[in-house]
Amino acid sequence: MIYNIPYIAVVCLILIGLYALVYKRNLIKMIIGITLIQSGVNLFLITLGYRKGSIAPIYTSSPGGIMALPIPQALTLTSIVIGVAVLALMLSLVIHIYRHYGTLDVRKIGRLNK
Amino acid sequence: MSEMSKIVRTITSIAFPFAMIYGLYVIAHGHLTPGGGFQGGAIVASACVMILVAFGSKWTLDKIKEKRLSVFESIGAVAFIGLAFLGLIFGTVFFNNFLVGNEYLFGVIPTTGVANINTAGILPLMNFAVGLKVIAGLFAIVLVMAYATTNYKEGKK
Amino acid sequence: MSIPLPEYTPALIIAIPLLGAFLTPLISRINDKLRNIFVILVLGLNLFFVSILAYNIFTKSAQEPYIMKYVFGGSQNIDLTLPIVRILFEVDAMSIFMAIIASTLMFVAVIYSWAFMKENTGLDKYYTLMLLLTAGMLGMMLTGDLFNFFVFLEITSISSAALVAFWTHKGESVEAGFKYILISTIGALFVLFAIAILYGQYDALNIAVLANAIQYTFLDKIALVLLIVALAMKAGIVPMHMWLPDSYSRAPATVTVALVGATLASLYGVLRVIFTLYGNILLDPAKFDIPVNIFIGWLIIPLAVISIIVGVMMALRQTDFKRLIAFAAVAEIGYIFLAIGTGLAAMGTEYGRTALEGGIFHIINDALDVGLLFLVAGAIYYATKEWSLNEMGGLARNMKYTTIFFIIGLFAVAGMPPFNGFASKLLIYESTFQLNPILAIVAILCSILLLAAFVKVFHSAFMGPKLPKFKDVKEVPKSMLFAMGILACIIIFFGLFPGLVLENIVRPAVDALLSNAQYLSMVLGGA
Amino acid sequence: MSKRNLAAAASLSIIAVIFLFSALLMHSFGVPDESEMDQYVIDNTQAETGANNGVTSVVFDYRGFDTLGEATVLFTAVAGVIMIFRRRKE
Repeated sequence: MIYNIPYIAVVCLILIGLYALVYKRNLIKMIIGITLIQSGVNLFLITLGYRKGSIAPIYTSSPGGIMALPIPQALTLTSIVIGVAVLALMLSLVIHIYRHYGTLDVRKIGRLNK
Repeated sequence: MSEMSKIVRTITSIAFPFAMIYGLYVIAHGHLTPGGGFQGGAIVASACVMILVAFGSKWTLDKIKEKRLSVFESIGAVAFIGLAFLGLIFGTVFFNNFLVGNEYLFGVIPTTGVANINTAGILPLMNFAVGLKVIAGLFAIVLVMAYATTNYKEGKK
Repeated sequence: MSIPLPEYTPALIIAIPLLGAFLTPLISRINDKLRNIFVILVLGLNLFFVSILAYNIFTKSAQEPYIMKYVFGGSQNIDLTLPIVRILFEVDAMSIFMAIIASTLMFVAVIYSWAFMKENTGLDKYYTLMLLLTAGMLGMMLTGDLFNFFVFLEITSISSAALVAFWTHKGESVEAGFKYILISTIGALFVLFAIAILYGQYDALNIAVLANAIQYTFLDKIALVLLIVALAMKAGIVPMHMWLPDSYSRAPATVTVALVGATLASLYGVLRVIFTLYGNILLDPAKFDIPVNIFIGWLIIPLAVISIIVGVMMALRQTDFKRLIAFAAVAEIGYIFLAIGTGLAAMGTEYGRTALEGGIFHIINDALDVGLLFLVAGAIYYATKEWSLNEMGGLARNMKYTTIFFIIGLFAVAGMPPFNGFASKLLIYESTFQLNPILAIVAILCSILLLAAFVKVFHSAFMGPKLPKFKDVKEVPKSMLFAMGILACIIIFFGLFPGLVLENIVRPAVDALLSNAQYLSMVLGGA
Repeated sequence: MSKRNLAAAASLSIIAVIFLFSALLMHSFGVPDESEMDQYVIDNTQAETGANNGVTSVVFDYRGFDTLGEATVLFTAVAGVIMIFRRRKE
């Protein structure tokens, strides 16, 4: 059970992100929440690929021995790039929202809309 | 973003080539060492962003327009998908690594422990295509966002 | 009887719009008109390939379920002694059924864009994003790899969020775009989390391999719930529907039509997860002590009924034309989910199958009807620059064709007899009545109320005296009429020959969903 | 605390309990239950793709189509951001 601490860290990251999404009213803070969930999931993927005492799956000047699983690392790479793309689009939308409404508070934006 | 002080600008000009070379190294050796097109592209793009931060968005936008970056990105993407199509033409399957096995161009089968750059088939080429794409793409995003926020602060709206 | 096609056609279906999207920024530097022609050509070519592939697959799967496989980068003959590392495309009747819907909608939307979007700036990026959205949706539908599904899901959501915010000078559009990307990102992250859980247990990403290996442990249940919740959220089911009316009504009409396709792609994800990924458990209730299928079916049914009721009730109250249609779309999604839930709860019986047939048939009808109505709303906006129903009136005199198209869409979406909506809704009523009569009664009542909502629109926008400020309103350009005409023709065809469609297109799709054992053996059984 | 906040807190805590419970059920850290697919990649990366770097061989060869999708995501984001910040003719 002690070996499951990395997974618990993953769950904590995801929960903090969800907390920020549910309770925070500032758009930037909500985006930070999403980034936290993203990091949690990425950490989870990387964690899945670790084998005890393993080295990176690279043969160039490798000392030999068992290697970590390469596929989770590749998946994490993909998901990080996707995260960057989503983050860029969300931040640019927030810039525009701020231009239109002059605020980042969700409640005020909703009220102005009506 | 406006221009920063002269000290920052000078240091940036000195550091820029090193960051650039490091990024290109990571791209070129993607099939041998940790790294690859995405990682190296991100390093080069951050070097470019460093220039943007030091010299201001207006100066940078005078040097390079986001439209041109967008074209570069398209070229990188077309090169990438073109390599995939070449796999279809030469190797009968989409995304086939058709260069593995020939002795001249990136086709050598590597041995453990030795770093031979002439290996891995189309992987190095794909690394370069993706690298170009990532450099242009990330820099374009930051450039456009920086320019947009600058204009707003000056009250133009 | 099938038309000979190269074996790499599934890859080509994704590669054509992608290559088109990468080339569009280069071509639009030459000429705007050339770019429009190029984009229409690309999507037309894509539709052509999809149709021929669909024809092949439907003819082959008329006798028995048939799956077309394509392995990326390796040998096409899968060696079963080795694990499947490479990405596979697994195209069966269900996926190609959805692909037809998506590519038809996008083709129509792009033709319509020619005149509709003419006066906007930033059109090269607009067309690029439309092509990317096509590629994303088709990728979601054709892929046989879970992580690949996630990647295409993200392409779809990013491009549609950017397109929703296309009119950046309107605060509401930007806000709707932000809402959309927030919801889709959360959904996509949950999907990724579920994929990671499955990967961690079985060390596989291929849907067929996973479906074969799944043991239905506690972690599998968590993954199932995460996948269904995330994808249903993206499909716009109540209580996670609030993003849908906003983004549907604030986006340009062409984008809304594309969004209908994107929503249905998420719905396809739900179907795939339930019937293929977890098909071993859900399709074969005898295998396990607990009847899981009934549990999940009855979990979906109340949500579906609430979606129908909320959608119809909100539609009755709207004064904004596009928002009204958007709530009607929520109700339509509710009908589809009602059919799926009924099919699950009554798995194995005759009417359970009928329910699924109705649901699958309703997917294509929903896409056509709602798409046509959004295009009509866009045409009215193009002519009058007005969204509000209170400001409109007497448009029937000046816009004859648009009025005819609106009447077709109205009757189709409300499920009136000579049109396609009737055929599928009848199947849904029939089967839900056998499960529980109250459900069927609620569904029929809501359908009538939906008709009332649209008749109200018809009355206030098209009938009545000619308003002085709309004196100079002209009929919309021919390309827009042509685009609406395509959808209207398909609707009338489907309405006149529902049996033909049901027999040749819907039945193979339902067979493909239900024949899980064949799916696994055809993917994993080599050759 | 309003009703809405309470409901949110309740659902969050339910999610927390379920997730933590499933974290305990995962295989022990560093000892994957199954690793057949990854072991295949590790064993065959040099012969099949000619790359010394296992991760790169997965990214560009075995799962190259994913990478195409990933590059497309980035392309989409760039197109979207440039479109959002386009200069309008007023």
